[in-house]
Amino acid sequence: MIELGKYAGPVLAAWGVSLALLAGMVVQTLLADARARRALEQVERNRG
Amino acid sequence: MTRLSVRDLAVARGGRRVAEGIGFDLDAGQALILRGPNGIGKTTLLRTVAGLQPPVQGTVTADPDAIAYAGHADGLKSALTVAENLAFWSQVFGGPGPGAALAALDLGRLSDRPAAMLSAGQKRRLGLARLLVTGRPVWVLDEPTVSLDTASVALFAAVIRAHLGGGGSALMATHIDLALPEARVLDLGPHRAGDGGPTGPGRTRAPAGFDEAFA
Amino acid sequence: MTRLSVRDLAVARGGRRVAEGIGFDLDAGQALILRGPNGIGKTTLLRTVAGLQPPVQGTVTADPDAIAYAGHADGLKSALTVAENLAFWSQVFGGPGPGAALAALDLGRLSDRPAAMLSAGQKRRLGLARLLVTGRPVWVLDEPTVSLDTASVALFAAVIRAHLGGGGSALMATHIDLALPEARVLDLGPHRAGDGGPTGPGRTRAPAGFDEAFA
Amino acid sequence: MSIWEYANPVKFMRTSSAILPWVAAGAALCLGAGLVWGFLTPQDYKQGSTVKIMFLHVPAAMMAINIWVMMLAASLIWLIRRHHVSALAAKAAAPVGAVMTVIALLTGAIWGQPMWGTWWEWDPRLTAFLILFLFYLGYIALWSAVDNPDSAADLTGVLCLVGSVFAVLSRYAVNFWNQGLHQGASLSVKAGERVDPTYKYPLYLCMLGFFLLFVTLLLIRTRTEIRRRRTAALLAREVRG
Amino acid sequence: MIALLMRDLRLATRAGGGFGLGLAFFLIVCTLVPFGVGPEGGTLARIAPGILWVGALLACLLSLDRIFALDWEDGSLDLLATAPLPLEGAVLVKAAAHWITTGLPLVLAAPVFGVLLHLPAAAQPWLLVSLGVGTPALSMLGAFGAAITVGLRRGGLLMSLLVLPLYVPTLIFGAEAVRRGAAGADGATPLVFLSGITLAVLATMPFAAAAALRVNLR
Amino acid sequence: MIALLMRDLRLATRAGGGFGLGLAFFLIVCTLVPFGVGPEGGTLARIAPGILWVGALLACLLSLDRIFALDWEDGSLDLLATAPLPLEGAVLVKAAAHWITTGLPLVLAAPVFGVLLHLPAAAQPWLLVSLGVGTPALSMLGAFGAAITVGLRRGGLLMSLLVLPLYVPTLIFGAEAVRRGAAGADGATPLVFLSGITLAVLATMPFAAAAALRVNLR
Ligand code: HEM
Ligand SMILES: Nc1ncnc2c1ncn2[C@@H]1O[C@H](COP(=O)(O)OP(=O)(O)OP(=O)(O)O)[C@@H](O)[C@H]1O
Ligand SMILES: Nc1ncnc2c1ncn2[C@@H]1O[C@H](COP(=O)(O)OP(=O)(O)OP(=O)(O)O)[C@@H](O)[C@H]1O
Ligand SMILES: [Mg+2]
Ligand SMILES: [Mg+2]
Repeated sequence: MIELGKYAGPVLAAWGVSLALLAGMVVQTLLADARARRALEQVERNRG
Repeated sequence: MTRLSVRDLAVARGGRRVAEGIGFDLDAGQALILRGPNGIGKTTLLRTVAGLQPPVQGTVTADPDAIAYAGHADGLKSALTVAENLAFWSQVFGGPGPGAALAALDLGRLSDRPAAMLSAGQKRRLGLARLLVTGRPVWVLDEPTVSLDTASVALFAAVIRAHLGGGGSALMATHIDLALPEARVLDLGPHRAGDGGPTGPGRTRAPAGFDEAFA
Repeated sequence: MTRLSVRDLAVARGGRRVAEGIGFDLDAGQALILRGPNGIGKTTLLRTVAGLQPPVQGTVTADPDAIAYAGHADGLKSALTVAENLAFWSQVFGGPGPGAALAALDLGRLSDRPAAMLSAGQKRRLGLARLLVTGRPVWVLDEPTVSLDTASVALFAAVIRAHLGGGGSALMATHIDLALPEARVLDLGPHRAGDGGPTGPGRTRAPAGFDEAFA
Repeated sequence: MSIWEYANPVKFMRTSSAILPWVAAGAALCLGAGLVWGFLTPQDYKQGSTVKIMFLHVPAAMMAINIWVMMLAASLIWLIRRHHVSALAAKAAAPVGAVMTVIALLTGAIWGQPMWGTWWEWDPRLTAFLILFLFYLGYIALWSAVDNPDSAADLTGVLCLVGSVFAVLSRYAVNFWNQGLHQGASLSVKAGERVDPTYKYPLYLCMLGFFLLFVTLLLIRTRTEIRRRRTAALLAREVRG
Repeated sequence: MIALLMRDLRLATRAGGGFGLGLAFFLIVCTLVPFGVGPEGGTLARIAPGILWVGALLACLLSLDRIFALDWEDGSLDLLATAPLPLEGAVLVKAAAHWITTGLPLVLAAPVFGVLLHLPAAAQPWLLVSLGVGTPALSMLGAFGAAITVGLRRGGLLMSLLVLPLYVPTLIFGAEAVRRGAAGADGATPLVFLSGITLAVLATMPFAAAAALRVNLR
Repeated sequence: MIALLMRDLRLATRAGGGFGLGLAFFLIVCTLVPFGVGPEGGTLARIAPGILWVGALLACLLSLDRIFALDWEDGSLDLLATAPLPLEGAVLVKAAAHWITTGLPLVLAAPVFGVLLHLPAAAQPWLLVSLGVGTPALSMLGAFGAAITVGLRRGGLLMSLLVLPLYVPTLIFGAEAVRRGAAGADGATPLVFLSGITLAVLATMPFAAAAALRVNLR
């Protein structure tokens, strides 16, 4: 494991929070996109 | 002389075109009544003619300073009296004073009462009196007789007739009979917007907005 | 059986009595239409009957849990869809679900649209549909047909007729003809409140409030 | 072919779906490599391991500002040329920018604790950043509050324009305010010039990674918005029958 | 009752419903105060308990007019008054919906703003608990004020005038608890008073508010 | 234009028009803050310039929704838009009416509240002048926010969120001038900046606000 010294707490917290936010944003984007795609397909199918 | 001329007009509400292929002319001394089922787009058309929203397609030719619009709401300040309300609009439009308008709509007795203390029909009469103080020739009215009793409807018809007689014009949307036999009637029913529907083929359609560009 | 019974009623608006000496009975299966010029006090009377304001004089005998009131405003939430609006009121009143009401007022196609995106007449239809989901027998309606086109007025008349047929009753104020020949009509014209005026002499008058006691 | 052609939704959907995989792959590559490299850098003699926070903090702060600039450009294009995709792109970018702002604020706060002994200091730079965050919030809230999509685009466009002017104005006002009383805290650490090459290259890679990530998200989110508009349009048409 | 609560929550979270705006206002107050007062951490830390409570209170206040005014304008209130639901119950439910959409988020977010204003760490739990105990009283008192002013067009400012004096005891005990916490002392006594106020308000105010509503509907 | 100004002033001073309520709100903020912060004169004097400016700003903010929302609801705005009056002019006039009924009373009353908060006497003239120069900008920026949110039901809180960031520069320079005055220094520099902002805002914002109104009327 890489040495973080006495500042391990802040560093890990900062990285944890940031990566979580980035990942959350990516996941939200993908989910919303999938939902929008499904809704559109459904409507188009209904329209025939 | 043509006061208001509408050609091949299409109007949209909420990014969706609701009525299309509308055309008519209105000359001095003429009145035109719009009819059609709920939701066909009468309100939308009147707002477009009054210049409050842009047309999707087609043209509205009119001097914007000739049009007085009266919509569903009357634009009354409930804290001001009847006379003060009229005086304000007369100053803004630079039209005649409120005296004649009060008399024409039988509001003389109420002139010192705050607008908050009027009944639904009295408010409506005051809203119509406002048209007289604008001094403008083309009236664009959305369901002007809502809440009016029979006597007031007759009063209103007389006001319209006097306005037409004085060289004015009027464009109105209404569901009830106005006892104005001289007015032409335009039924919007056949103008409902559809996918190249009843307006006939070959018409080029500008999209009402992004939604239509896509749909 | 008498659902609603009004005796020697006087009603006041803004501390001034506007109509007096009103009396009528309404039984199951009956409808009564109030008529009268603007400002006579129809709205005031209906609010009194619905229990929203106290009478100045006289009595209103009715089960308050039997009355469904529909005023000038429709009580719609523009952010909710048509179906959600109805479902809410049906839950509050513990009445039937929205399905039948939507069908009766031809709102089925609009059921998933937010109320903000309805035209004036469509909103009104939704407001009337609310009456059906209350499941209450006595309807008190203030100008129910405002903004409705002819087809919708007929729809409304059919709804009323079905309601009466099912043992309901209706009290309505309106200026236009409803095509309900079976309904009785009460003209409020002669009941205008005056200082011992047309209601006849010898009647003891409780003042409508402080103002009148002084005036 | 003019650049405005891309504002045509159909064309946009086609083009974006073609380039999306490449951009996404690039983003994953740069970001992954940059972050790992950054995490493995040695400790700084003065800041210790906290220097590793820089690889998230600085790119996020830069992107937060750049995304606002991009939204301003997109809003102008919409207001002047009325290209719908442009307005939707501005709408799609705003939440990403807001998240970037939050990352910069949070990492900065966590960094500040060991460096300055406080989570938050009303330093001009930090303060201006907080104001930027408020602008993001207002912009997003306005988009979601207006029903008519075209009106929403117009109003948010005007807001973005006015907001940009005031964001810059606030930046200078804030500078003035904090110098007025006492010397602006011990912020000399922020001299970007003296970043050691050991940190410089992974930092550049992270910046590139953040940028590509933003482009990827922007494309996907714009596509989402376009699909939503199309769905709404079709539904409305269906209802009308 | 459940239907009403669900509807109010749904309306609040729908577009334009204003959910989260109270929070944003709170954030804004906490940002503006340093601009006005100056950036030194020491001064800020001293006034932080007071500013945080005043900010939460104002944020609560500004969203009050949503409680009844919207229902009044579109006629729903007339209809609710004639519904088979006691008006007192409706008032309580609407106050609860207001608290869930405004008070609760404020409570949860307060520690973050505490950091912004350099609130000492020791005071943070006191801030959380005192806001958690006090904000329901703010919502209920606000519902009373909203009920009194519902008929007035744009009665917002008048309502502020009526409601703010009612808020004073809550504010004093709430801020005092946090201040004692910040000083490392024990804030339990003011907290007990605060809970007492909240309970009394929740028990009595629905009746007062319903009475005011009935008068305004007349 | 004169007719519009006179009408707005008359409406504001009529019953229910809200004249003086901004002032009352200002008073309340200045009263609540000592409750929250604690009564020591030293602390109060230090934060007085900031609190006074923040209070004035919030009082201004809360009356903003009156600028256009009432006219929108009753249809007057439709009619004004079709009247022979440029919409930019109408916006300017309405902002002026708002300033006369809200900003001006605040400016005139501020010294009294300054005494309440132990503001040093040396700072009083600075307070008066800085508020006098700064509040017109607050009204005009507020009119812009009100124009953007006019179509939204109860857009009040959203408007706060949009408007407050725009208020930051005005607040900073205004409070700074008073603070320098309180410290016995010369507040002229921030005052110059403040006037610059006010002039620029008055010159440009009517156009932005009128554009937003037109969009909302559509
Ligand atoms: C909440 C606290 C903080 C915020 C909001 C913040 C915000 C920012 C911003 C806006 C930038 C400018 C990015 C750019 O323009 O390129 C930046 C850069 C930077 N920050 Fe922070 N910061 C915070 C705390 C810190 C702390 C505590 C440190 C280190 C002790 C730090 C170190 C840096 C460095 C080294 C840069 C790059 C400097 C440059 O390239 O100009 N920041 N930060
Ligand atoms: N808020 C009020 N304060 C005082 N008087 C009022 C108020 N509202 C209405 N009035 C007056 O009370 C009388 C009765 O009003 P009401 O609304 O009941 O009439 P209405 O019969 O419903 O008339 P309409 O057919 O025009 O709706 C009217 O003369 C009106 O001027
Ligand atoms: N805000 C809105 N957003 C989207 N669509 C709307 C909106 N308002 C109305 N509509 C729809 O636009 C269409 C036209 O509405 P409009 O108000 O012009 O009808 P109208 O002819 O005036 O009807 P009415 O006789 O009921 O007043 C209707 O189908 C309506 O559902
Ligand atoms: Mg209509
Ligand atoms: Mg009536």
